[in-house]
Amino acid sequence: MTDHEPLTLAVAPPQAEADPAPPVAPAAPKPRRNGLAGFVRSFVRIRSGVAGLTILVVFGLLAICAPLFISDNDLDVIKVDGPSLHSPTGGYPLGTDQEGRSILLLVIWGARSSLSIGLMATVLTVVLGSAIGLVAGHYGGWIGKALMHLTDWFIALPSLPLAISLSAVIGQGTASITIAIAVTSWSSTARLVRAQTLAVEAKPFIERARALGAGGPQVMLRHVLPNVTPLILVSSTLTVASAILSEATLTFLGLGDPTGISWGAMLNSALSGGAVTSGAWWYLYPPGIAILIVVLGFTLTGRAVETILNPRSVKTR
Amino acid sequence: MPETLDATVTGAVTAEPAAPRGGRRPGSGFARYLATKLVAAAISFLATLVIGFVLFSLMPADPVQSITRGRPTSDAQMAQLRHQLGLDQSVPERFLHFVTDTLTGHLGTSWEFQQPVSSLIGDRLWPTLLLMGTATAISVVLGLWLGIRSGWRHGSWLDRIATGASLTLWSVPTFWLGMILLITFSVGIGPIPGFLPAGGMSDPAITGGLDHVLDVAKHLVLPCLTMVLVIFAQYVAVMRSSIIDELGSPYLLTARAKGLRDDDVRRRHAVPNALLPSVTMIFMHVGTLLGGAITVETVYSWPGLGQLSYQALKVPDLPLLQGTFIVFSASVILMNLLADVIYRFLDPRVRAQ
Amino acid sequence: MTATTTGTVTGPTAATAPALEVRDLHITYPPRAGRGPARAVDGVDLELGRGEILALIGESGCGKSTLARALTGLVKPTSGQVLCDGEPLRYTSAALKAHRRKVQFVLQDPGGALNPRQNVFDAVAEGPRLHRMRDGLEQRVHTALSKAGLRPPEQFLSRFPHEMSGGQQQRVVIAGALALEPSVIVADEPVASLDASVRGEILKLVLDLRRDLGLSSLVVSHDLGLAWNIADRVAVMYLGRIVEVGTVEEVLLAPRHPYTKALLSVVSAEGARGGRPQLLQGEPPDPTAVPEGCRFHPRCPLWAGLDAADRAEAGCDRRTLPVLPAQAPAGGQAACHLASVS
Amino acid sequence: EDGSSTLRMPITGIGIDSLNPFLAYFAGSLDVFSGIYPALDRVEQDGTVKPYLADSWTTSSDKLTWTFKIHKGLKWSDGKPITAEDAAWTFNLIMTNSTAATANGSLVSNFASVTAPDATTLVVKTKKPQATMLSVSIPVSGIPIVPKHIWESHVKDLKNYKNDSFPIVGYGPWTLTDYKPEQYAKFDANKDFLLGAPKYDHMIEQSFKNTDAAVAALRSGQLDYVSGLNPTQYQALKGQSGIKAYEQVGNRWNGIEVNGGARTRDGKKIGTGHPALADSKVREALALAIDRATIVKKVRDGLAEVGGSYLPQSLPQYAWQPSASEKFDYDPTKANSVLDEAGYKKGKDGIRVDPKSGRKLEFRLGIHSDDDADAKVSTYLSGWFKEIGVKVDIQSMSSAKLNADLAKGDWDILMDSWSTGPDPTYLLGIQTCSALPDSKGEGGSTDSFFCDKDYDDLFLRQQSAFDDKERADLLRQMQAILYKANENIMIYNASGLAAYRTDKVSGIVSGKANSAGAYPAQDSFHQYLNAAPANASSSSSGGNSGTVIGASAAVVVVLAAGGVLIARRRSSSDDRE
Amino acid sequence: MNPMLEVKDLAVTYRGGGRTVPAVRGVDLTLDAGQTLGLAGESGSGKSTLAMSLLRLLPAAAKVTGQVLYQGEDLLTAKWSRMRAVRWAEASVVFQGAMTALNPVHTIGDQLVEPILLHGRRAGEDGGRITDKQARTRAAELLESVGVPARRMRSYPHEFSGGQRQRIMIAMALACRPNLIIADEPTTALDVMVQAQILDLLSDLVHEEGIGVIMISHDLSVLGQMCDRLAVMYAGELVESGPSRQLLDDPRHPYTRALSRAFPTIGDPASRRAPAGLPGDPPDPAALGTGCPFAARCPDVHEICATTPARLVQAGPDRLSACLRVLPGFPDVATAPPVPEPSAEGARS
Ligand SMILES: Nc1ncnc2c1ncn2[C@@H]1O[C@H](COP(=O)(O)OP(=O)(O)OP(=O)(O)O)[C@@H](O)[C@H]1O
Ligand SMILES: Nc1ncnc2c1ncn2[C@@H]1O[C@H](COP(=O)(O)OP(=O)(O)OP(=O)(O)O)[C@@H](O)[C@H]1O
Ligand SMILES: [Mg+2]
Ligand SMILES: [Mg+2]
Repeated sequence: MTDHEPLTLAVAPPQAEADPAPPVAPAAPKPRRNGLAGFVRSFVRIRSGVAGLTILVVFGLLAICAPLFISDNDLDVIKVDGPSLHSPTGGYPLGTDQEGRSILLLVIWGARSSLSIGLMATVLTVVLGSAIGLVAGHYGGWIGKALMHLTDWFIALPSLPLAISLSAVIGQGTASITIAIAVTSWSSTARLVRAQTLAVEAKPFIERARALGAGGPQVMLRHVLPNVTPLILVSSTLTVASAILSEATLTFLGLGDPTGISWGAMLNSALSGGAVTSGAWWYLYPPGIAILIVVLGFTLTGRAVETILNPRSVKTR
Repeated sequence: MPETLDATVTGAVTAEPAAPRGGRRPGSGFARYLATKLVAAAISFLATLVIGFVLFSLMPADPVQSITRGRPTSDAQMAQLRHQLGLDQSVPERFLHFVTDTLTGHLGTSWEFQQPVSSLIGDRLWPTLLLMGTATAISVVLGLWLGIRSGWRHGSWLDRIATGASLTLWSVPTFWLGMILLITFSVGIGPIPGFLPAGGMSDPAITGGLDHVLDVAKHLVLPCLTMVLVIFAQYVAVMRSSIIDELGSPYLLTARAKGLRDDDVRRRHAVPNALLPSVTMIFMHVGTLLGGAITVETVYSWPGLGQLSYQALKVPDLPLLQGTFIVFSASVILMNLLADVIYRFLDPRVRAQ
Repeated sequence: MTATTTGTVTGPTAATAPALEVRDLHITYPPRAGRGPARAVDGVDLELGRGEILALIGESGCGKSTLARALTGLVKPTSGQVLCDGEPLRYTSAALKAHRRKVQFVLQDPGGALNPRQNVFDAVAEGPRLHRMRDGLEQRVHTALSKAGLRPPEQFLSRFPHEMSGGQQQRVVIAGALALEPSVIVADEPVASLDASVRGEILKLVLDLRRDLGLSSLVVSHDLGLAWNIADRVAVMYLGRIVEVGTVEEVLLAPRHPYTKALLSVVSAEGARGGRPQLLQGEPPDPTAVPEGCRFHPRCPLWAGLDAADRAEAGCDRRTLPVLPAQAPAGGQAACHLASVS
Repeated sequence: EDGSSTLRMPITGIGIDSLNPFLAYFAGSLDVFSGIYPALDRVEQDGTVKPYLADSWTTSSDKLTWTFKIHKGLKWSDGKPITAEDAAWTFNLIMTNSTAATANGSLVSNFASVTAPDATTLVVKTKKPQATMLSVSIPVSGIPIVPKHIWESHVKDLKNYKNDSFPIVGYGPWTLTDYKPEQYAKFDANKDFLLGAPKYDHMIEQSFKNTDAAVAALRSGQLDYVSGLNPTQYQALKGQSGIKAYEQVGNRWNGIEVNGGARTRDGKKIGTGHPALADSKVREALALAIDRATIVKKVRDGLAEVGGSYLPQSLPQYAWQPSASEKFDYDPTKANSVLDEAGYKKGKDGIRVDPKSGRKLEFRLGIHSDDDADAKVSTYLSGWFKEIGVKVDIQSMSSAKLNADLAKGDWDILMDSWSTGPDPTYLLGIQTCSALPDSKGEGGSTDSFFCDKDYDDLFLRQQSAFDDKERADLLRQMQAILYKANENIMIYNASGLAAYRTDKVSGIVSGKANSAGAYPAQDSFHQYLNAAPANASSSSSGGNSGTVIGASAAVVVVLAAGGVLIARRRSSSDDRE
Repeated sequence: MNPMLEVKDLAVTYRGGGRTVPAVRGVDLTLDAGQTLGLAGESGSGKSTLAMSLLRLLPAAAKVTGQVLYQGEDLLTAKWSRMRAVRWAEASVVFQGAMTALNPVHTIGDQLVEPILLHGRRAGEDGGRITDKQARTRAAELLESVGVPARRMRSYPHEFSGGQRQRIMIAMALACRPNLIIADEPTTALDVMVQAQILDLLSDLVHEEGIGVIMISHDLSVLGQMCDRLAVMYAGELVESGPSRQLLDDPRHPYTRALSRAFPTIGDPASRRAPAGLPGDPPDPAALGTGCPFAARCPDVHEICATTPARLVQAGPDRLSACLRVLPGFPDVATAPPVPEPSAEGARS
């Protein structure tokens, strides 16, 4: 969460409004090598990106297909009959939890909620952040100013405490965690989009569009948005990464759905159940490593996409 | 007047690079700049007070129930407690008290601890500052150093290792890393015994000067390590990309053409420029760290603010929560302010507003 | 209407009102960053006749672009009027939109003027789409592209800006303007960012458009050679004012204003082959601090050469010059107290 | 400090909220007070009352006047004598000052007056006979007696008084010499203690925010004793040499509460409880559907007793067990048939429908978000209830929200757990009708809106039952009523789990283990008093290894600096760009 | 007598992003001390690449072959330490964009002093290391000499106008009294009048001090004002060179002709209402065929141009041109006499 601010894309100095230099690397002529095909070709050349995407595809498939090979009988505590907190064996490649459920199956099932919360939170964040950033950047005047101040102010709110308080207010559970994550993280997306919008709006082609007779909404939708979209895309992959981490953190702190199966919840019950003391490493490592890998997957993918879309900034982070 | 015109004019303003004119010293207009920033910070702070209050008022809480649970308590006692906590006041009344109290430095009385929130926060502030300060200092130094090195030679093995390591560490949930480190170094794995303390800030049995300092240092190792591992990645990333941004700058070519050695080009020319955005980023980030210590402090029983606020949440102890929330927000706002000021101080290009 | 057009002009010149006209135009930008308000355009009367090519020449920062933007309705004048076909321009969305169909703007940097995410077809079709001219859109785009010299058009339709050279990009921008079938084109430094070898081709296009479509053009530039290349009339601008205006031959071959003279001496091959150019000292002037009297006097070589008595008599540092009228008499006109002295 | 012995343990529970005994609520604070402030008497594990400050006591024939004889010659830690006046002053303060009553007001609510006619005599007059007088001032759960001469001057700002000038003037086995919030509390032994000197010279309670860290510290020798273990930790420590992990009979019940009809004291219905739960048949079916043994096995790893009576087995003198015929054992078939007979038909989706209200048997099940056991147990419950055609929607909430909902009656089923000290009056009291909220729906301390005339009669009678056997009998009858009502369905009584280092400490555990191997519930006052160093070899190694760490850190820094320098050198000799 | 700078068969290839760009393809040049050489050509023709390769300032992605002989010493194979000693002390650079070529966070005084201190031995007259104070004094002198008041030593680059910055850049280039200045489009992006001022200043200074200059521009008229000799580049090769006057008045290569016509002579009726341009687009350096690279745009292209490589040949006294038409036997190129060694192009005028 807070110590996991999303890895920022562009190093934007603080006062974007009165900056001597344009805050974000302008979307300089991009080598859009023949659209999608070219994009794919560039992407496969970046090894870390391919690795990241592979991770995502594997986890995505596992999450989607999980119901095909995991049944209620494997997860419902009153139906399973495995040994309690047993170290890995043939039947249970990653051992079992206190209730005798297979950790492997739990990790796979946990991917469903961890990924879906991460994605949902990201969608919310990105939609909210982009809309506000776009409007704040496009309209000068008091609307823009007000939105900008709102954004800056939200950035100044301590996100983890705020998220904790929010989910306590809204009530516990996945929905509230999702909302809490979105509410605390839209502001950085908004700031990014706003800066980029300003950069794009300063371009001559915007003036040309106006000279051709375009109004505000047309400029925004036809010119600004398409030019800001790649950045939004990149930033959203990184947002997913931090949203997944946030989800784990909040759930770990006991704000999630304690009866649900997610990686954060698994770690929560592993830790509160004394897995550390009893040396039940098979309970502790898999969910943590799963988080690590998926977050890494999103980050690597995001970086690769960014490298392609904005080759000037080989910001490999 | 149609908005298109308006927008065009302002658009042109932003588009136009600063027309250099006259020898404006960076100091001039500073007072005004500072004043506007201070006002903005103050407004943010007030807004934070409001949001904090509203948010926490919305929280479903009958603290009396929670506090007295499990203890023989009569109705009268509960009513007394409610009165004592100010729960019998109306919301506007409470808000008024809250704002005036906050502005006069009183943060109210904790429901749970029956003590002034400010003194509770004061008690916990230093441990948090110690932890955060040490961790930030180490991560900044390490992160900047690595970031500069790997950005300057991006694609080199050092860069790949640094980037890979920092990305991986960034992807690790802090609390999990904390537990893993705790198991490894405190509980011990296999035949190797743990040798670092499992929690707390000092061993109360050890007293006296140097021993105590060393003992605190020893307790600091694990939480600090955890924080450093997770946060230094961001500094590496920021610094690295700033350096890379600067790499193509013509002034570096000038420096090279002057016959400067590579090291000097980096040190004297690239780094000062690349530091500008990084420093402000780091300041802003440090502000958020205070509130982010919750997990580490929880895992390592570090007697700091993060833990205090987490504990307050469980009751929930609204005055205390509000208090910590205010402190966290204030730290971010303060750091942002500092970042603004320092940025202006560092970058001669920043114009008077 | 006195804009004399020479024999090569084939376009219609019979209409009574000029295609585009500004009257006593003032544009002041709001103050910013510790500086006062910028009087970018400070009293300009100018007209662009039908089928005329007018070159607006001046140093950086003298207000050329601002004037050009005002003509297309992109900037609202602080005072004064912009007239199109004799009608004052009103600043309502609808009126502006209608105006922009008639008066099209071509920007300096063709690379930047094209949205990197739009292909040629979309870039050219944008104008017609905005003006809801959907019928025969494709045909319209094809025609515009061929008129702009991108032939055959099909070959270019699906290209993106980065896949074209600067010259081609500028042609696409021009095609985008032509697609609206305007009667006037205002081009702000249309060749400044192009390679020397490509310049001529674009300038030719401007001449061709006048010949074939009767388009009037206002071409903004800092290059007097460009005026010689294509323009009928030339207006020299200094610090928000027109300081000299007349036909190209009048102004360039017999300049009256010391500023025009200095400009002529430093640009183009003249300076390269001739002797020492007449250098003006100091930086380009600052519209936030317009000098008293004649705004050129602090840099004026004539003024500098005068002794105190002559100065007192000439009064360049005191006496304000009147705004040059839009209708310049034959032989051109210069705003200079000392014009007769030279 | 050399040669002195120190007993080290974690601070109990979630910590110390305040050192002011009039205000503090947390178990950690009560623990501290029991060590540093005296009480009138004390209760041993077996429930027997023994003298402490008071050597003896007598009751008047109308049972309204109690006379305590205070031990002569005792001195506060600052040398001032301890007299009956100190006790009288303390009680009077609580009775008259509402701030002072914050923590313990209810214990003296029946007191009419307290006086100290002379230095060794304390006279307490009650409004009504009070059988529980001897648990009013006992260590840990009773009222600590404070030195009047110290506290007199703090009455005015009692609310803000932190009581933090060390060493704190008091009397007990220990003297509090230092305290850092959230860090530690340090004690010195009182070698002249009335009940025998502690065997240790010092005691340190240290704050640990999670038991895993505390367990790690126990293992590495930083702590001598840890309590509040969870079953996994217990099992892990059990096999370890040098450590003794033990089980003690739990004084806490875990179960569910069922909203059988929330109402005010004057009978007005409040809240949003499901109407079907007012039907005792439904509640009976729920009770029958819970497989308590499985939960004990799976959730508590067998370290609990199957729940039954309302009072836990740690109070054997009062505990009650249902007879075989009364017992609601796990029997899903029976549960189903109970519901079938009562007319609750299963719908297409397998969920039963309440014939009266037409609503499905879908209940909210509120659980404590911070309680790991709640989450686990609730998933089992949800599974079993489904088998009898009852659906539950598990809602995880903060304790605060849960309690707030509870008070308003906005709930169907809640998971809950209660513990009790040696005197169960309060725990039983929350089930009386007078604990219901007032007519405005406010106040009240009810737990499940249980209200029963017979129960209330019994409750009144036991309050003035001075005969232990008679009182125990009354209490058992009350528990039987509660059991049948099924509004508080007990699931298990978790054993208390703790461990100590046998190589460092002995005497922590007293009493005999029962047949299941569980010791009687331990009480911290006696535990810390009885604890003794196991042998003389215990020494602190902290300072030593601190230096080692410091030294190695220095080495690392030097090495790193060297490495940087070398890298420098190399890069400068290589002058490529 | 050895020329001060002799470039032999210099080729630069950029690699990266999966393609290789031959930016400079076999260029020979000579420059005598005190001479000014203008290098013209359109954007992307390799002018900057050529200039930067002389001091090995190109990024690592650029592969440089050939020889750069500075006073007989091959700089391309010299040790880096030697290279650094040559830089600025012997040859300094005025960059394309002075706006960004100055470090924004250091005062211009510091930036001026830096090379003076670095190459102190040369700058200090008495042969000893020069002191900080001496360096500052020299920097102040330099500033004054380019018309920037010395009191502004402590100002930052952004506080100057574009013209002033370019002047400062020139002062900096003169700091160590170099023998050679490479000026890469020193006046592009400046206003006409300022441009004239700068060129004036620069030519005064180099003539005073007898410094050799390589000046790059895409504007032939600018070069004509400044330079003794001109060389024109097209697609990474030299296509014509010769004394500037002759080259401007009588171009021997159709590309040069097109370039010089792009800047009309005011008053010349031939160019009135007749802008001259060159149809077609600049070639892609990564996709060049065997023939003359200009063939595709050449107004008098001949069929053999597409297949026969065009090399620089003598095209009059002291002049070289890479147009096949200047060959005596054209169009029978195959039978033409062997092409004279381009290095025979004596730079003596
Ligand atoms: N949006 C604006 N706000 C404030 N001042 C402006 C704005 N746009 C231009 N100016 C100022 O107005 C003056 C005239 O600007 P304009 O762009 O019209 O000049 P120009 O002659 O086109 O110059 P150039 O040749 O550099 O394009 C300049 O000094 C400029 O700094
Ligand atoms: N770092 C680089 N990597 C790859 N290709 C490059 C690089 N720098 C330049 N090029 C290519 O090399 C060719 C020559 O570039 P160069 O900068 O030398 O041209 P130029 O003549 O200076 O042009 P301009 O007038 O625009 O400055 C161009 O095609 C350019 O795209
Ligand atoms: Mg302009
Ligand atoms: Mg170049």
